Amino acid sequence: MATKLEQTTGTGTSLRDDICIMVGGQGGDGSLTVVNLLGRVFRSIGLNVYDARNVLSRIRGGHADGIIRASVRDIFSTGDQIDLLVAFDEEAVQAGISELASNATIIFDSSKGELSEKYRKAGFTIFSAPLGNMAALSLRKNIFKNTIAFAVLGRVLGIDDTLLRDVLRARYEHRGKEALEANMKALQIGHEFANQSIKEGPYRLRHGSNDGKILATGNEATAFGFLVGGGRFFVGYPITPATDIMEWLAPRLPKFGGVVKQAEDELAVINMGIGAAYSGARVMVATSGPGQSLMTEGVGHAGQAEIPLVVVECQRVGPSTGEPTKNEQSDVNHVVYASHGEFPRVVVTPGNAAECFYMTADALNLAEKYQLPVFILLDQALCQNSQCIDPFDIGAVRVDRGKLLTETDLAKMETYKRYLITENGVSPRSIPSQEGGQCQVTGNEHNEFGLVSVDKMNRLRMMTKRMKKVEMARAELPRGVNFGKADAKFGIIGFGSTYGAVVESMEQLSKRGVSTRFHQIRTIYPLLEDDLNAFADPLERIFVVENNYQGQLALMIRGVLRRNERIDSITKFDGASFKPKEITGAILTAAQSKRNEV
Amino acid sequence: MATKLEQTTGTGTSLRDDICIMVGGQGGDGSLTVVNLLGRVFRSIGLNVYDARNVLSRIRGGHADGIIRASVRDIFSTGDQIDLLVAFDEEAVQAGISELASNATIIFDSSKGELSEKYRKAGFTIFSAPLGNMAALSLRKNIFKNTIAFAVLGRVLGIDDTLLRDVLRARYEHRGKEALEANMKALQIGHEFANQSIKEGPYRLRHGSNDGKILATGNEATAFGFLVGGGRFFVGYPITPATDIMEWLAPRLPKFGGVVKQAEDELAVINMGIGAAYSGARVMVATSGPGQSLMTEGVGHAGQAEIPLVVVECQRVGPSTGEPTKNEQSDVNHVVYASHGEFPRVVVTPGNAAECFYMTADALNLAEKYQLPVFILLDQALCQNSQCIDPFDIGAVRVDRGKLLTETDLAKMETYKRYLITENGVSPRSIPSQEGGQCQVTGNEHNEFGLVSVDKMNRLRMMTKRMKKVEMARAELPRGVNFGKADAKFGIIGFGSTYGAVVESMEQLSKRGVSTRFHQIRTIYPLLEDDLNAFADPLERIFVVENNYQGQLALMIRGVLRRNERIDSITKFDGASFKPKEITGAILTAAQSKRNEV
Amino acid sequence: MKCDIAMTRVVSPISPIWCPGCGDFGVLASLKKALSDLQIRSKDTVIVGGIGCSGSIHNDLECYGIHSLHGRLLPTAVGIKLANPRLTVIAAGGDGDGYAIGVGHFMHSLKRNPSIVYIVMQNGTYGLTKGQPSPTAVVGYEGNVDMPFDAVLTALSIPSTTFIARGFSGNQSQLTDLMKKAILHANSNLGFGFLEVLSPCVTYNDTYKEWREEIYDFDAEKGYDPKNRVLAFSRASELVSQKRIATGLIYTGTAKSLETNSLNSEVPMALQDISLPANIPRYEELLRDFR
Amino acid sequence: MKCDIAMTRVVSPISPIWCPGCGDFGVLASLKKALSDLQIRSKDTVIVGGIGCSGSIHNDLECYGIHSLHGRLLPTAVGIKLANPRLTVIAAGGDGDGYAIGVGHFMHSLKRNPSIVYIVMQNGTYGLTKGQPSPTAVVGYEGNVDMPFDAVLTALSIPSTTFIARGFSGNQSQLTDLMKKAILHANSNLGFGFLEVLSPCVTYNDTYKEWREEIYDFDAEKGYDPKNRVLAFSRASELVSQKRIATGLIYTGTAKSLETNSLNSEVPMALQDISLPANIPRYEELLRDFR
Ligand SMILES: Cc1ncc(C[n+]2csc(CCOP(=O)(O)OP(=O)(O)O)c2C)c(N)n1
Ligand SMILES: Cc1ncc(C[n+]2csc(CCOP(=O)(O)OP(=O)(O)O)c2C)c(N)n1
Ligand code: SF4
Ligand code: SF4
Ligand SMILES: [Mg+2]
Ligand SMILES: [Mg+2]
Repeated sequence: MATKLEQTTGTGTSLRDDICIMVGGQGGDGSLTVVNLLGRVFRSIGLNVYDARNVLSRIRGGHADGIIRASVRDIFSTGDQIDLLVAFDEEAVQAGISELASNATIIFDSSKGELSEKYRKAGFTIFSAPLGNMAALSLRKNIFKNTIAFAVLGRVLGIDDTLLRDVLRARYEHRGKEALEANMKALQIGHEFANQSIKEGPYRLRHGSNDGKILATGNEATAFGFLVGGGRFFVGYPITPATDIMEWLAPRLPKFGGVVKQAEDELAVINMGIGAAYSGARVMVATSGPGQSLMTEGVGHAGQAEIPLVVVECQRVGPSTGEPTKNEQSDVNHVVYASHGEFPRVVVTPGNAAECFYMTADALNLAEKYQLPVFILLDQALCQNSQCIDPFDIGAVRVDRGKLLTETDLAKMETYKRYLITENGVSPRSIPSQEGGQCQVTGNEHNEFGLVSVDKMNRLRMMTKRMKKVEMARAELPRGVNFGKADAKFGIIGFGSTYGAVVESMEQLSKRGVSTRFHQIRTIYPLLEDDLNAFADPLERIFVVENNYQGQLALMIRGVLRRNERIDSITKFDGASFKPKEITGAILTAAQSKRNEV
Repeated sequence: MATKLEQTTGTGTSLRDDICIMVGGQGGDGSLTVVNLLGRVFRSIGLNVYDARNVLSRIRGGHADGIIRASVRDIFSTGDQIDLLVAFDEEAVQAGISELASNATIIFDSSKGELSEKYRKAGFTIFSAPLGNMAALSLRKNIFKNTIAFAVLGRVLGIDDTLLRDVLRARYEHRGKEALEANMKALQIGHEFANQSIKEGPYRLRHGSNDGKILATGNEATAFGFLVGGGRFFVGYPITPATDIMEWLAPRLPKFGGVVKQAEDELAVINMGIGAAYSGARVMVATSGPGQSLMTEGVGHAGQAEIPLVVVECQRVGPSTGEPTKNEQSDVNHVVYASHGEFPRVVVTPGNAAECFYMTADALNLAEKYQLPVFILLDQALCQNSQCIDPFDIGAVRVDRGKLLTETDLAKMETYKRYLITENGVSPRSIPSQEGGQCQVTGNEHNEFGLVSVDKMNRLRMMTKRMKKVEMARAELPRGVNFGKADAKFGIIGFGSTYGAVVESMEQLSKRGVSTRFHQIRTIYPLLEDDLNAFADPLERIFVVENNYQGQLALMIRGVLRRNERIDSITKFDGASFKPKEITGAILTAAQSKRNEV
Repeated sequence: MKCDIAMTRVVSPISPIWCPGCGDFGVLASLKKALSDLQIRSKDTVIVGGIGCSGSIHNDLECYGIHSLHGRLLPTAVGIKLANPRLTVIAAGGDGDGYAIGVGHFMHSLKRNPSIVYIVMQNGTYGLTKGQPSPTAVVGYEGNVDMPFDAVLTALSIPSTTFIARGFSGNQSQLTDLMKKAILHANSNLGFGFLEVLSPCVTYNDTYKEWREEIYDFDAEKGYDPKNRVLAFSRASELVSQKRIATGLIYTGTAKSLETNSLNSEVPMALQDISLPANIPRYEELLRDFR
Repeated sequence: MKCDIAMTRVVSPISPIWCPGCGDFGVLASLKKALSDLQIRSKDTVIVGGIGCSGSIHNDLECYGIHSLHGRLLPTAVGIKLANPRLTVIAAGGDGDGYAIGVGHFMHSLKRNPSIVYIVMQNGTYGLTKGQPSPTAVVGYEGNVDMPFDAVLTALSIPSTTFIARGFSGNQSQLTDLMKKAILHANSNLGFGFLEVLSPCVTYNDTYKEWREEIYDFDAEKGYDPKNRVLAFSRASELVSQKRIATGLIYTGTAKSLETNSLNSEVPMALQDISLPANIPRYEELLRDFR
């Protein structure tokens, strides 16, 4: 067994203010741990990071990798290419090869043999060593190869050894002495080997100044936003990529007098949620596509019975069980249109972790003020990729419970009508235990008292009352954010995690002489038509960017935009997020060809 | 107790070739029985009939009425007004009063007192008698009042006594001697009383020549179409207004080697359906909105796993439990868009019972040829209202099972791939028990063998393959039917039960000098854009008529029609079907006002 | 239920939608009496109805009433109770609602032991949809081929059940008594008070006569020990095989309630101060997790 | 499973996705052996998988395999069987799949007694979603507060159950034997062969050691009579209260199978001639109903 670190094609050191690293192997090889450690290292030197995972829907085995990008600038995508690949097997190289930069560096675990010739492209710098064997030999466990790799990575990136040690210690400190010591030893082994071969690492990283930033995934931010927004009752059923929300809340919510329940299925989830919301708690449920499908009847019930409820839908690749761990935005139609009959609903779409926090807190207000279900539509990339953002401004959050009555209010009333017809469609709400607020609540059509009614006039008034609430809410729904040049002729519309890639693509386009303007939609239902038209009116062409097959948002926008022949769709539905260059390419191509009528 | 038949305001006899009668009282009063008997009478004299029910979601008590219209012409609506009202109580008069013709006749059961002055409008002819009391007195059961009323009705309509007797006998013959005799006696009592007061009835009916026609509801026709189309496995869960389909099939399907199963819920329904279809049977399930909501995950699964399945959705007033017995068309969005992710589906919309028959049989072919879920979207009025149509042409039905392999086919293959990528997206299908057809079927993304795969290229190819099937199917999807003048400037678009009212409205408009053209949509997803544009291109204005709040079809059409500013929405969402005059009125008003941009 | 506030001020309960003679009238009457005897305040009572004839019972009481979806009354009720455990929460629905479409939630409620009462109006049929067989339908009823579900046996099979009883709409005094016991059980935070009521559907499945004959009343048996789960199972099974039906308080035992297990706050969630200022310092602490 | 046709011609089963040491390997091995010993042809065998680690087992056999939705494997399997009762239909999934989201279908399958086999790989956890408590989780596991569900007890509570057994992935010979019995039961049209397998999740809930100690094997008890439902219940209950687990063939009885009850045609629906000409005269007869 050879245990030397082999280097091919050295290239000298390059100073980077932006770098993207992929760490891959079999599920269980610990690739994601390396990514996590790197994240801590990069943040310690003031860089922003953004990471993404590419795992299978299985627990061990099968290819799995993590990608982490670090930059002196704000970043919300993994960028266009991978600069540095750590591969614990050849499959990982195969998985990454198409995305490697032409001058990429590969750290290859040669325990099962050297890297095939076909992957050794000119321009690559390859460090090859039997990392797994080294770990097995010195530490008796193959798994420590990931810490060895981490050590090597440090040298390749020109990171100070002390920093690596600190970071490693911080991670393993609480996991028992044995684990800590073994890992520290692995680090040392890695460093020793690196000493033999790497004189000067191929990279140096420019340090940044991001010390104040925090690191959060969309799921964590959503969970925290819920708590700060006064959410106290969370009920869920495990499903990727939504489970993290439940798991973040589980140890924390009870400390605030709240509860996290795991129900027997999503039918129970939504109906328990309805019960708790009716009872007066602030409630959120979270799921992904398959669970959302099971909640279909329930959300209509909440709409009809006028129950305030927040539903987080963490999209993944569909339909059916689809690809549980992959990214897609194909449930737009489903949350906008699902459930029989017509009822008021709101669907908001944060684009990064910061927005997840604020918009979740606010979704609770919207739900209570308008007494309707509010969907927060996320996507796997937004849910699970960590990103650096400014610390959440807790003081900026507001708790507004809308027309929630007190017993004093009720005492003043002659008669209490739960579904009183009012100007803006919202009826003052009592909750059980309040004297004088006794009433009936039902998903059948009902009169103002909540008693079942099929009277035609009543039906007309009740439908109008309920549907009106969406119109009334419009003014305070999260408005789209505009980016880019006011005089641009090309527009981009998108939502959710595509935000990061779009913003970078705009820079690329600008360098190619194409100036663009971007409208990041944050309320996808109802579409804020005035804002959209105001954005779109001056534009010659509009590209709707979304991670799905049909161009679901594009089709919705076609229904509300003036001169909708200007609209083009840019879609991607292979389970991966957009790369900035893909959007750039699509727009450049379209810009060159003549306007095509979609 | 006065038992005389009082008549107020006689008006002389009018000869009718079209009449509409309402019979109302409390649930359990037997109003619907009278309607049913009248239907038999009318059909015996060669008239077409169309009936509708207006009942509560409860078994006994509460107002309930039936409406039956008879005409020498083809009719598919109850028309604009009620000519003759049989009221077993004053509530029934209240329920009917707004729809009564100015010269209407009322037969009033005065057992609980005379009809209030406020309902005695000038122009009305009122026959008043204590029908219930008479029945109780002579036959010991109040319920026989309905047969007494039937007798009086006969006289009012100038129907031959023998015919009434024959019809009554036909109905009660098989229900035991006692029931028959009591009813015959009630008939006689009715006639005797009528003899005292009605010299000449206010109406005479022109006889028609509809002897060859049959009488069917949309549900019955759908059920029969399923059977004739080779359907053998039906599974359902009771729900109004879909249950009739299960109940029609229950005694009949087993005679053809089939089975009707009542499952524990709609989740079981759709998944049992999927299992049976996968196994090789021709399968249909039927439900209404709430059940459809529960089937949401399942239909996506059928789409992704490529299982041929027919799903009947009998719409009622939504959302949630809504108004179970009332008419609405508000699940368009739901069947078109529901379920997470994107998968191929087809949604067809018959407009009358004849189309229900043929289109259901054909839906089975479409499902098998393209291996996808096909929805048949009905509405309560179409489902449950009886209508006279030409006998089903059984010989015209075709059974085409598409690319269903035989063992011989399989024996010739080198390798069998369940999800083989083919030109038109359809992969030859094996069924269990076939040697050589062993394969994996799954709702996860999969490769051609049906093995789970998250390969990006594979994903692109599989999505494209599946979605392509809808495009391939287009050419043979049920095309819209055009009615009216080719040179009209006003167009109407509608689907389902609105068909009847639209056709009558066109005549009314034509009399008012407005000529129109009607496109009855029969495939609502995918919209057959070419047909729609061909229909719409010459038109100045287009009115989309639908029984819902949002104008769901109108919004879909806006997405595909050229010059979509021509589109207006005519909606109704009070639980009742359109009356022809309502459509006429809306179009006339719109025609007078300036074009409004929707 | 004799209401503690003027009834018309809140809402005039409509008269029941049931057919004359329907067993559900008896259930309503007993429930009213039980609530009134126990002096439970209407403002603190929530009736959760299912979908079915039976599932309209909440309309006829002057408490807080919520009509849930078909089969979903139990999760709805559990949500209500968790958010405010001070409430008296009574879920009441049909056997189709509870044992067909809702049986999954029934099983999990038995398991979780929430301190609510669950009344199932068992009539062997789907009344509201016009007489199809429900899971309790006997073999032969409307083409039913499956052996009937016996909820008492199944409830006994769940180790954490704490209160299992069966009443008969035709026996008001026993029924009222069982309801009171069930309510007291739940309101003492002892867990799930499951009470099946034989409540004949006179229109589609009039079983008054048969049931009167088939009933075997454990309450009337001297020395019957409702604390012995295995015995209860064996006795009830035996009755099933004799085509008889066990009634009375069949089993009562102890297990921690869902509320005891899940809640740790004095103030019910529904009534807590969730405003921002009160909590800022503690939220700020959590921000550290993101550093 | 030794296949009766050349395996590569059809599809190369992928290698299992399970973690090394997962109990499910043992289940797969037993199933292969049982099918092979019974010489059941792969073309006539359908494996219906659930969603979960366990629910991928169909991929590793060369039969017809269908991956149903989470919790829906039983209705799927029942549909398959009704359409073609000649098939050997084996539903196999996890305990989350079967006892949480799917428990309603489990109850109704127990009740209907379809002639299929149902294998539940019980590991007290949701493996695939990373270790949350499943309904069989013990109190304290990952914050679980509910007492575990015991499917054997519940199956015994349904009067029409006909085959109830529990095996252990760590006891291959018994497990294979139980599988064969369950398959023979179903394939003889006797009804539902329910077999729970203790199949440890070595990653999130490694219970090999505990289970080996807790198991009480009825197969090994001389004179145990699996025909006595009440006895089985009382013995199994007793074990539960001693924190032990009953294994072996726990109960077998007789009740009509779903197929016997529902099907009346010699030729399975899936294989019937549904072409028009064959049936026109009989369809025409039905037209009369519309006159
Ligand atoms: C999802 C769904 N499926 C079906 C129905 C139709 N439905 C209304 S009530 C009912 C059954 C009622 O039976 P049960 O619960 O026994 O109540 P009962 O009328 O006998 O009191 C059904 C199937 C529905 N409302 N929702
Ligand atoms: C409707 C729906 N909800 C949630 C999920 C996510 N999910 C996948 S597997 C699983 C649980 C698996 O547990 P179990 O059935 O015990 O199988 P195991 O992995 O333990 O073998 C869940 C909740 C899903 N696929 N579908
Ligand atoms: S149909 Fe049956 S259950 Fe419904 S109200 Fe009438 S008697 Fe009661
Ligand atoms: S996570 Fe558990 S159940 Fe899943 S494969 Fe690994 S050991 Fe088996
Ligand atoms: Mg019932
Ligand atoms: Mg499990």
